[in-house]
Amino acid sequence: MENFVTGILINGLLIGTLYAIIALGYTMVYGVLQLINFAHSEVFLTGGVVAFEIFRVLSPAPGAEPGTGMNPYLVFAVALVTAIVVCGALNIVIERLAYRPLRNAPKLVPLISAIGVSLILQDVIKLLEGFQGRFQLAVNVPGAFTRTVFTVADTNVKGIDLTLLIVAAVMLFGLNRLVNHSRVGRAIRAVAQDRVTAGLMGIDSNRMISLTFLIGGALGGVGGVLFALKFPNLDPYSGTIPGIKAFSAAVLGGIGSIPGAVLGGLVLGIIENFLGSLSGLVFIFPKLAFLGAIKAEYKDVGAFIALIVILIFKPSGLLGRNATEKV
Amino acid sequence: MSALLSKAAAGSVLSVKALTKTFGGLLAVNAVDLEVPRASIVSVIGPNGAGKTTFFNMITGIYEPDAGSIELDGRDLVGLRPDQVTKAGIARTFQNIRLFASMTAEENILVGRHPRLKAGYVDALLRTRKFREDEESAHEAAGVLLDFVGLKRQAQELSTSLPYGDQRRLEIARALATNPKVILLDEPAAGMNPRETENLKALIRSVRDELGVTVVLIEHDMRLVMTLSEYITVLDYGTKIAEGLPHVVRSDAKVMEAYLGRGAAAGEYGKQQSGTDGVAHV
Amino acid sequence: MKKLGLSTLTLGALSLGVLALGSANAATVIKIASMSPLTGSSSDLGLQIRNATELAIRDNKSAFTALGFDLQFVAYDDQADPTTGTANARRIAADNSILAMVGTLNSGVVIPSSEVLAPSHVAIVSPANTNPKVTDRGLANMNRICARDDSQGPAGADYLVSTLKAKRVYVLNDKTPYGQGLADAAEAFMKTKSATIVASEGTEEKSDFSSIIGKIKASKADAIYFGGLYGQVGPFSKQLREAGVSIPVMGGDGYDSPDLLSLAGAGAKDIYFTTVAPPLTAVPAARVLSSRYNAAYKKPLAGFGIMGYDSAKVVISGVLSAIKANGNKLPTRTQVETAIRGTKLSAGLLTGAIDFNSVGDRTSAKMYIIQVKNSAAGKLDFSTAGTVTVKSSKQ
Amino acid sequence: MTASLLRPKKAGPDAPDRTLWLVAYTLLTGLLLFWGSGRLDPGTKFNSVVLSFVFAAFLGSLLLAYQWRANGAVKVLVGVFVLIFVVPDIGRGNGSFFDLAIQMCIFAALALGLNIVVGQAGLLDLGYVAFFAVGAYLWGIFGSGQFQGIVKSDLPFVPLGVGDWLIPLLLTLAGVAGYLWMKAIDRAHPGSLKPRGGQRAARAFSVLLIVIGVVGILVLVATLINAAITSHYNGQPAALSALASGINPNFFWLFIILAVAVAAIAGVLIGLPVLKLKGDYLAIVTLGLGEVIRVFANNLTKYTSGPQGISGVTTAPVSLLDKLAGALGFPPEQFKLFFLYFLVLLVIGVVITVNVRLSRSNIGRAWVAIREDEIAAQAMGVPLVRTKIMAFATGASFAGVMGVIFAAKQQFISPESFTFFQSISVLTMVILGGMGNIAGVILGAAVVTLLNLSILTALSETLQALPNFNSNLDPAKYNRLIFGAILVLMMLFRPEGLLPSARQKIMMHENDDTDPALDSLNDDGAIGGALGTGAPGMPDVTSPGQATSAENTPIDRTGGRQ
Repeated sequence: MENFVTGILINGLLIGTLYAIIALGYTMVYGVLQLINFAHSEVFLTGGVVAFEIFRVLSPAPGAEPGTGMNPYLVFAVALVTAIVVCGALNIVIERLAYRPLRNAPKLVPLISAIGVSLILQDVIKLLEGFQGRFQLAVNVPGAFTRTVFTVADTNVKGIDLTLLIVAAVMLFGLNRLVNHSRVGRAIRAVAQDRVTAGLMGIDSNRMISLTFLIGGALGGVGGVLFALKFPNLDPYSGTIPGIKAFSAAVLGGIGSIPGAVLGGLVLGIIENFLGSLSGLVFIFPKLAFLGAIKAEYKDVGAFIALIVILIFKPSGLLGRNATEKV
Repeated sequence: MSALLSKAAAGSVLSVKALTKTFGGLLAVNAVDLEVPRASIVSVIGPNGAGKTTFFNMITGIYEPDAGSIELDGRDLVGLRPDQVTKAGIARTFQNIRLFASMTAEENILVGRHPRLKAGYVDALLRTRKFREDEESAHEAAGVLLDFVGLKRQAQELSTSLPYGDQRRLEIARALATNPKVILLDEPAAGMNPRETENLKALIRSVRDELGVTVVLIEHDMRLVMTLSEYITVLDYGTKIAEGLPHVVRSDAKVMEAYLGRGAAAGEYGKQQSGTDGVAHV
Repeated sequence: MKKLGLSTLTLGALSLGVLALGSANAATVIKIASMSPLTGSSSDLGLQIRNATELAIRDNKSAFTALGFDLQFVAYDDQADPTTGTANARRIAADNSILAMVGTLNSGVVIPSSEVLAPSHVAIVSPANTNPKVTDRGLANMNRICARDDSQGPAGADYLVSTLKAKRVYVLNDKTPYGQGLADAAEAFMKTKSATIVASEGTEEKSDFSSIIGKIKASKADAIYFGGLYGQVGPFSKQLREAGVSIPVMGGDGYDSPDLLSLAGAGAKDIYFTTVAPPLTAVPAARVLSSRYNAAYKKPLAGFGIMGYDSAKVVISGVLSAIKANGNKLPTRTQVETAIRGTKLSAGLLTGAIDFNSVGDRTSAKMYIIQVKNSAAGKLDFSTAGTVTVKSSKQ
Repeated sequence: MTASLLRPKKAGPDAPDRTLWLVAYTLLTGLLLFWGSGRLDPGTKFNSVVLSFVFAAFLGSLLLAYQWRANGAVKVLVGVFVLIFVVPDIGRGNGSFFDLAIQMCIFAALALGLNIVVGQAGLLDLGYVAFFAVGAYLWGIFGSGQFQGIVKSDLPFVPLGVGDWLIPLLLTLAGVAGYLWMKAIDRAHPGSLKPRGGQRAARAFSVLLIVIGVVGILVLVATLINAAITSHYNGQPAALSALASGINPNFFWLFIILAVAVAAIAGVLIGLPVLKLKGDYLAIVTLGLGEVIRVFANNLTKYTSGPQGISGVTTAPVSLLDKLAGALGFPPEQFKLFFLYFLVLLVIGVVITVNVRLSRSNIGRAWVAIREDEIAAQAMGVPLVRTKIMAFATGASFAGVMGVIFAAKQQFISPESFTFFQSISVLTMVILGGMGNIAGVILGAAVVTLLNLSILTALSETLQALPNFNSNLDPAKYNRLIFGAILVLMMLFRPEGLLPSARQKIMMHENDDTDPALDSLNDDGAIGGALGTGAPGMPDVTSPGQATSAENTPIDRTGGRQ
């Protein structure tokens, strides 16, 4: 029985961390522009595709004997840096072209534009990979990441899992330092609070918003690399589902709050894994046969229903503050 | 003074008792009472941040008070939604104008008629007689109200294209469209030039005289307040520091201190500007 | 006035431009269409069918020019969506030069589309629609060369239970008509045998299978039947093996693609699947086709490509025999439809002899049981673990 | 010319009378269409791309009839000529135009429904296709052999055990008790004495009881209906076998009305819990609910036979109309298309009338008011939740009716038709056409359907005929790219849509003049999102959740003359 429960917790924690990293990208952009950046799911996927290309080129082919080719951690570092640069730049370009001109339009307009950008990026990725004859991308993950480092109650914890947690911790610490304890962070928070007054205080809000998109894109890129290594199968359309789940996590935690995004991601990850494994209890406690009905196909639905229930009883999310209401 | 109070209480259309509201630690409104006699014009004044708008928002149901009661003709309104409060008979305007931008002046007023229209969803679908009569009466009422506030010609113009003064008057007309017993005006004279303020004064008087609607006014323009109001209540830091007839309130020490600060209350400024047009040349 | 003049002007230009395009060319045109998803997440499989059909048509163009016909190919994208499928079917019915069609991938698309094409007798040969309902309706224009769910499922299940001696089977499906149809048929068959079904559930998950793997471990199953496609089963097997579960995974022709090996990596070991398409190693002609396909489309040939190629060959031979029967003149669609239904073809086909029964199912098909294991070169590859001859129930 | 055609102003009184030009345009394009589709002389046929454009241009005459100032009778004549005579005749020759015309009407009705929710009431619903699915499955189940399958699986009839109806009854009673308890708590705490601590928890618990009660009622009703049906067919093999192809097809007409009610109820049930949320939150939650319904359709195999879908869906027998179609030379297989085409035209007419009447009533004004500024609307006596529910239910009922017709047309329905991408394409139609404007939304639906089902397919057909054409460049493979590009470009350059309503144009360009960096006071960018556009000069309503919440001290404007 304890194997079963630890399995749920560990896997829930890992997928939850991934959702949290992606959710940070949504929360940063939402905090500044009050915009659901639908395109973020494709920016995150671009990070994954970058990782696929880097590992395909630099790291040794699967068949080659061990020890040849670059050190896997070096390749991983190269992939991270490339993803941060590519996705950060992509996010800035998206903001510059598709969101900035619509800054003053009614809220619905930039939202629709974001949906449009996400559809465009899906097919652009398909076009780029299609020309090289690829649709289903199998990421060439080096052994160092797939090797089981240790086993906790029958659940193998692999190299990528540890890297995932370390990178997430480092990023969270860095983000916290940047946003809460630095001049730039204060400027971003000022623009998030009140763009007009921030402008009056001499803050160039356009530059701050671009910077936020850079950070959001970088977070998405890193999330994409880690996702690609943990689940090494991508296709041009596989960004949508994790994207929607990550945004639900951000909303669950309280949109606009960074710790909220992390908490929301972890909670969603564990809820999802719990619902997905629930019917497994039948094998341990045959008496609970009725649980067999809650099959795996209801896993994603369960996560959505959890989001809706929480939003109804605590509309600003777990850690979010009730926003102000000037009348 | 208290005699006036008790007589008014008997005939008061709106009586607010011990209304309190706190935001976190901040005590925004502290157990304020207000008696509004029927068909009267009363004002609630006080320096910025005194809690006037919060007080208004509690009466109109936008915020729920922490304590106290609000009775309109004996019916307690606390806990009602803003649209139920409007239906009960209290209409309001806003500190910053909140007209419906993409609607014409007439349409704005027609929205005000919404709580008074009987025709429902099915009536609109089938265009029943009840629906047609409703629409006719609504358009008629809109016409009357537009004429009342002198905007007859601009009926089909978009509300955003009207000059500032007209927009204010349109907002008042829209509030009147809900057939209120009491109308709450939140700084209607803000940003108005002297000529517009004079027109506004005439309009507010005719609202009370011709339509018999009780007016409760929040305003900083002391000349307007002093000449219009029959009764004034002064709030400072959420508590009522004075109330009474205009000339009584004007010379009240606590009021001057609230507006002009301690020195003024001691009479330094009082002497040079004790002109007839009121105390607070803030 | 200026505005009006302009609009009439452009319309005039439009109509003049039309004349150039619309002129009839010398040889009468015969078109063969293909319909499969070219967009969306299953476009990889849809393209296999489209490209293989194009290749087959290119190979047989000379046979038609000899008889004075210009054989052309036109591909339609149904976006795996029934509405688009029926709209395309109407366009095909309206274009009289199209005599027959190869397609589709999704049963949900072919059922309504075939009903639209039935009155105009446009024959369809399907490489991949395995849902029994497709031919049970008894349409004259609906044929298929792939095995039905209720024959492919039991074939795989029988191998799992009798050869691999599975006792506790965990059944999974991918919630698509293909995957669920196959899994249900296999499950029904296994229930009649001695195996117990420990659980049967569907999942649309494509990346994190940890919760299902946890259940499989808890259920102590000794075999898995997963009705689904390689894009999902590959990562599933990879994570399954990495979690220390080495029990066999059995499925249908949806696994048949080199991508299964790349996606599953080391986890591909002991994956079995049933397919009508021969493994490249077994049939030399298949290797030749695979190299030509790779050259033309820079993509490896997968099982659906082989099925698409054979479906196109059946359509082409049907049209040719209809032409001959009609004295080398352009045959009507009905003649092509009856010719295709009456196909008796064995030469030049990769999936063995093909002939159809009264409702368009393949009377008998040789199914290969493919196993993924270490080949001589030490690399995991497909190898034939057995063959089963599957007969269709109706005659 | 194209610029003027693309931005046709609703012709003002001074615009020239263009009756003659309208007739000339219609006849010219009609002639081209006849000639192009081989109706004149079967030999020459236009290339399919040109033919699609000619067909679009011909339908354009309807748009011009609407926009141009011309003699009223001529306008109606053009409408009748195009819709009643030419399109069916062209359809007889080439079935694909008939199917296209029907599909355009179906999507137009869906767009009109979504337009009420998004365009008029300003509630961004990303799960709208769920109501389309409700209508489609409603007729799909009863209009096909599926219903017989369900009844058979329930037979032999086991009279309801006490537990079967007692438990849901108890739940319902618990719900009622919860409601009374909640009311008691409210009465005990009039007005300002808000329930604290224990009482507050008790009130939350009573709300939970109410939710359980609602579930109880639904289960109770379902069990009773199920029992009634099963007992009716228990031991009547004749009646059961009659169900082979579904209930008596004449019920089709009843089910169109029923679909309105069922979809409206679904709209209310989905709307109630989520309507307190604002803009972006509402978008995500409705997206989630749309997916929930698709997954249920995919998994309740006993009723919807899951991914296998339901085939053999019948439609109402209309022997009279079939005889007419036969007389007009229609081949028998097109009789159903002929009937559905005129049915769809009729339903579109009803939908447009309902739409116009509602928008010209106090309900329509209330919708626009809550889209503009919820706080002001509520202050004017407009009940927020009830008005929004009406918008949701109206939009849902349009989709429900069209779902029934879609099931009859396709004769086969499966969850694949009701994906998130479908909701997005209906949204694209509303945005492209012109949010809030009935004629604009119909134009948007026509353009998107033509583009997706006709022009793009024709383009890819023609391109493939070209020698050595690289299949990677085939446009049909990138319709998402094209959809996405339409959305972005429209939002950047013409957010009010192709055919904007005057109201929408103002809202979209309210503060175009200000530099995006230092935008106007209109948007103070406080945390939390809202869809409210806010009247000019007014801080945006920003609460993501409850309307009333903690107030931070407002920046009081220093009043009076300084």
